[in-house]
Amino acid sequence: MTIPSTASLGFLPRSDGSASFSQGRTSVIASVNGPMEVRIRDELPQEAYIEVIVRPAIGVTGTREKYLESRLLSALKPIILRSNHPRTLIQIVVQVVQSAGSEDNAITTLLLLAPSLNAAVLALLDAGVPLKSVLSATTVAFLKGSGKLIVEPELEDLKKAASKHVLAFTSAGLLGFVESEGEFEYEDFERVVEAGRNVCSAGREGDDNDTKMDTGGQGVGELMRKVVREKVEKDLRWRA
Amino acid sequence: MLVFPGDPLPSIPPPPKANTTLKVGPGLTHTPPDNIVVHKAGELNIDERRHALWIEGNGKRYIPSLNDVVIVTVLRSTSDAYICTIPSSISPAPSSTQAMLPHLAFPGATKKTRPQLYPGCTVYARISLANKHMDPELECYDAESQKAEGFGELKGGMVFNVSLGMARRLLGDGKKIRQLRLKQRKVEAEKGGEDLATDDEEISNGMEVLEELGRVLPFEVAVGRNGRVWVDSEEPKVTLCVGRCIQQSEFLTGKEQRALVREALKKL
Amino acid sequence: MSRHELLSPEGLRIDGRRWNELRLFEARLSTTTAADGSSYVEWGNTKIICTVAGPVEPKMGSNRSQDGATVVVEVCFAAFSGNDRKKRARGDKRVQEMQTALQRTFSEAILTQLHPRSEILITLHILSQDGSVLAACVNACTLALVDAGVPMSDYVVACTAGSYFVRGGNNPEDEGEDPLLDMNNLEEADLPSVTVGTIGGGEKITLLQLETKVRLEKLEGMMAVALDGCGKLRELMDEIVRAHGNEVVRRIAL
Amino acid sequence: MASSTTPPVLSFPPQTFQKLSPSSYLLRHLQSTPPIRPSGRSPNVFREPTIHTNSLSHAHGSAVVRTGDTAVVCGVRGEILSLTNGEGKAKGGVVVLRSSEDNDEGFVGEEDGGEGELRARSLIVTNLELGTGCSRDYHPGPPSDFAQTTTSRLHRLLLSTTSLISPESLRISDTHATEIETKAYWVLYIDILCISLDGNILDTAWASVIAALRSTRLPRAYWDADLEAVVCDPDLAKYTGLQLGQLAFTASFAVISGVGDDGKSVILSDPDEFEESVCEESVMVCIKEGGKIARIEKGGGLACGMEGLGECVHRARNRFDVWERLVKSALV
Amino acid sequence: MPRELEPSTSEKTFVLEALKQKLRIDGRDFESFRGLELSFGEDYGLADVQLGKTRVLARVSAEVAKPFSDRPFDGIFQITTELGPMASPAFETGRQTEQEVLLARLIEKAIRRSGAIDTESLCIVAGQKCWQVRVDVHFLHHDGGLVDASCIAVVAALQHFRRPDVSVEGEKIIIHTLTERVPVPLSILHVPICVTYSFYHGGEISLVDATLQEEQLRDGDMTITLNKFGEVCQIAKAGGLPIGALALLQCARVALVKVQEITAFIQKRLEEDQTLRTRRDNLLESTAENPR
Repeated sequence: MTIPSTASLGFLPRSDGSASFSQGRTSVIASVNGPMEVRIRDELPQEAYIEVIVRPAIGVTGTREKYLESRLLSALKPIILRSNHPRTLIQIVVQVVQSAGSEDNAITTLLLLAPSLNAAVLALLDAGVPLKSVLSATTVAFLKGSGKLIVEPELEDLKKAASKHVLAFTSAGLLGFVESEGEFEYEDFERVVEAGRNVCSAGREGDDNDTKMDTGGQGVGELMRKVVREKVEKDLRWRA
Repeated sequence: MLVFPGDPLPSIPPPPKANTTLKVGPGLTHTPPDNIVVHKAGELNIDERRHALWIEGNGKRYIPSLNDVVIVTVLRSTSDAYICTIPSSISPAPSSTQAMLPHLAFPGATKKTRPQLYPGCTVYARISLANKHMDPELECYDAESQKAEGFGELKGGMVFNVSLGMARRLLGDGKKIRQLRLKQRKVEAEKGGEDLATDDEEISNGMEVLEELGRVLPFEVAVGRNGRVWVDSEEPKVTLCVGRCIQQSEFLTGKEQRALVREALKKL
Repeated sequence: MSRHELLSPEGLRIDGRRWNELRLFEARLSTTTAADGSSYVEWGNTKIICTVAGPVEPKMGSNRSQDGATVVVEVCFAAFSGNDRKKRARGDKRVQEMQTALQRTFSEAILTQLHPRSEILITLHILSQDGSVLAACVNACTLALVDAGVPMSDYVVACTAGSYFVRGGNNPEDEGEDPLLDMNNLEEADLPSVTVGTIGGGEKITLLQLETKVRLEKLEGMMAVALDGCGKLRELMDEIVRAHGNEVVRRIAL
Repeated sequence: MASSTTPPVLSFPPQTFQKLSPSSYLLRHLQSTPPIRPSGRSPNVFREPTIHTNSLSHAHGSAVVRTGDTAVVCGVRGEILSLTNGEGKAKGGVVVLRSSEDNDEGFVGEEDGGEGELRARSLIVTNLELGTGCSRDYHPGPPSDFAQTTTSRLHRLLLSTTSLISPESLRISDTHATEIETKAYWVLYIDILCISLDGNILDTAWASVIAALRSTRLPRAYWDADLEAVVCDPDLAKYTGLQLGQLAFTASFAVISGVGDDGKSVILSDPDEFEESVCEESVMVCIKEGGKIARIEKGGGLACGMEGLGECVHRARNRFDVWERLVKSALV
Repeated sequence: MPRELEPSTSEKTFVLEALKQKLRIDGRDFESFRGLELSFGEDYGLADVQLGKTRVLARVSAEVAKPFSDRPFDGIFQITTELGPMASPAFETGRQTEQEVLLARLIEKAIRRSGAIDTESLCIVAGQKCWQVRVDVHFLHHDGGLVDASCIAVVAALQHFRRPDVSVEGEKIIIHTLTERVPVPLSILHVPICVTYSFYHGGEISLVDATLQEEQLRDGDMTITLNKFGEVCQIAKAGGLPIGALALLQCARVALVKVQEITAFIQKRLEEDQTLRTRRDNLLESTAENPR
């Protein structure tokens, strides 16, 4: 039984942007503030300084959070139009609410990456921070032996997987972020990327979405577009 | 039509006159020579007559832009200017953008006649300089007439927060969009060969709440594009009623706004 | 844990006091010449040195306010002050909480608006703890501020009170709770106690702290007793200040 | 060499140009035919590494690895973690076990490559420090985010990606008892010190970890039932090396886009500090023995697509051979 | 770092003037709380509290640890309250502000020191192993009343939490998984709830549950913690405006009513969550049995 991913937007009135995202048993909240005043030592003359802060559900910030921060930063930095707001700070805070497993190991950390990334991108969209493109991320497991692919796997699936992959794509299908681990051939990797691209990329507005719906549920790219669309429609409701 | 960052734009209709320049509004970035990129999620608007396109969205963080009217708070005074903060609509916002309001940027001000402002004062001002590389500057007179035209210190009253989109609507931007919509509908209707019975009431301009309140209650109001609305009246009760009605009509249609005001007036 | 017999059948407390009796309160002013004002307070076995510096120019720019003087309080527990030798670190949350409570209490009592853009620094050294430490700190600060000549609206006085559960024995009518004035360490450890601080020993309370569970109905009695103690202490402190003042005047006359 | 590619209108030396406009400085170099990097390397050329092992006498194993101007020292030290914790009165061997349906022993067998056991007892401790003055950006003080992140990347490589060290090689058991019971563990402290930093610290640091681990020799430790303690044999001849899993090496790349008129991107192997500061997009590939991929990391941009990644994997395989040969020859 | 902006003069005078006329900006009575929402996560011990716009998450976790040497028969119970930048950009990570210290102390006194949890029940083997229960409080949104909201979140999460069952066999302690044995709730002795009063106009006006704007403008405050049995767990009035003793006692009496309401509300939500869980478990069991 898989739990469908859910997302919501703009529920923290004091943050410029906020979003939550849950995938399986992992659930995170992200908030974005900025562009705002920057600390002198972080000030950049030509572009905005991007800060990512990850806060764990239990305990205090450790190396795992630092690692997640650096990975999220590397994925988010290129999609933000930083030159639009020089000498400012754009702060992204990711709060883990619930993670898939209680143990602090590589797999649970891996399962945090995609939801955190999605929540952060949604929060950036909500805040109206100028972006170059929309990134959506997913996790793919490559099973031992059978070579079967599981998109958005559960913790148990990952434990049995030969290799596990976190991938992020722009809505146009460009590969923006990879974190793959395990033992695999390049050909397997190509298959994994194709599977990831399928769920992450989203059809254009006005495209016929029916064909996609038939092929099993809603991809994460579609889901993200849906929640943003709902938010914009709510904002423009007064016109109706 | 809803667009997302990185989405390609649909083909833009040719300008009505040959030499009209294309105006690119908020949410879009123009990279020379002719590449226009969407960088915000929102509704794409194309005004064929003015040959302009922009993205209509909503937000909370105010980015200063030239000639915007804003409600600011004085932080301190230096030898030749007041340092002000332009708060955004997140209530109560941490100080975000700092702006300079020169002592002489008031109508007919000289060193002796300039108005004295104290830290904490609320001022209605116009942005005279906005540049991403510099702190913005403010002026308290109209750019054309050089007269006060309502700018200056706002004494008494109460400041309420609304979203940036709501502030724009209260300043009448909603009307423009409404007219645009009406015209587009007409064109569509003509294409389809139907006759459109235009009902003026059908499309809201987003500020019915103010119109309705103004009909019954005596109050003063000033709207800043930074998402702040200043309201003053004889009685705090009335001020609060006006402020709350404005805040609550964020997601309401014109009809609902009118109903809301009627309810609130009954209670008052 | 074995309960000490905190109240004898004759109604005497462990140190021989009656329920509404204060411990011996002794204080001296101008104990240190280096400071602008100083005091030494002995309240039973609780002993505190307090020094005041100011109003002076603030060390940190953030303490500079146009509206009035900023009050800064520093509390140091001497390592030997308690039963166990334990050094409280500066960042200790309890100490920081005490500092904030004292700082807010005295910001209210001091006429800060008379000294804008300046800072009044109060330093407390707790040499010996035997209950009612926070209250003793308040009283020591007041005396030191008076000595420093810092303008205040009135004396700030604080006192503690507790509540003792009386076992009725054979007669259930005797059962009930008795309030106790001015708690020492042993009483504080076993009984609920409240610290009450007033400006001028009146009925209005500026500092109120309760850290142990107590029934709501008992609160009124405890507060009344503590307020009464504040009134008594105010008189005591006033006497001490007057005696000190007379002494100073006499010395100048010579 | 650089002056030939800078436009003649510029009246200042290339070093100034490099500081003023670092990205166009790099771009101009790469636009020349054949493309050449400011360091004189071609885009696909790695720097030549050198390895020395066992240079530290107090560590159980050590290695000095240098690639270009990036040089690191890695030392491995083993210490014994006794499970019968406490001395005297407090002594008591309370063991906590987590019941789980498929395995009563507590840890989920070998499914996770022993990661659970290694992590739960923190049997491997990695730490990377930047030496004072190792680079221009060095600031004294607590470990920077960069050092912390690199430490955790190395730790992940060691524990989950490659499963280089299996927990049983670190167990010290009571062999005489009827039921083999783990009485103590070896804990490996792997300290890496960066002496000089000129980009791409990960590859060099990782190679130094591998070389140091391969050179590590631990004394024979056993459980003495009479003493109720773990005893080490001082006999040097009985020192043994670690049982290590398959070799794996990393290769890092920087990607810069907009080189050609068509905005083509170029992948730079083994970037130095200057290139790292200009290129935001980066790729890391870890190759295992037999050419299998153990890890791919990519971030920082959109220019490098699947073809780019394929190229990276290809280059990383070649780089693996270089490292393998070098490590094996260093430890004869 | 951006600092919290002081309210402007007109806001200040208006809010205070309105209070004199018995009006609050959000239209509440002086003695009423903002709308309270409480929901629980899928995991045990995750409570999400919304008090008006203020939003607080509390997360309870438990692991086996060695007890403190001076208290060998007690388990360990910790509460961490760290104000992060998510609640307000004015909060920086890693630096403790006065506000943070006071908040942490209040929660500590209200819940831990008042003995809300029976720590002796957390002991597994005296002096050797015990449960270490920790509560992490995450502040998502700050609009005043952080103490009251986080106290509710913590006590709700503690009541919701279930720790794995353990059995001791000689020198071995076996922790049973949640599927193997029904997990055990914590032994909770009483449920303390905080009510914070803000004072204005020389103490004439006292407000319950002030918003951030009201907090910025107040002259003094007092937090009182009670449980539904009418026991005062803690009172903290750290200086500020002097208030008459009788007025303070009146505040305490009103607080008791509020506390009883809130306790009942938490209880209701806990029961609802329990029924939901039981129903879902039953459903799962029936589907699991079907294939067999």
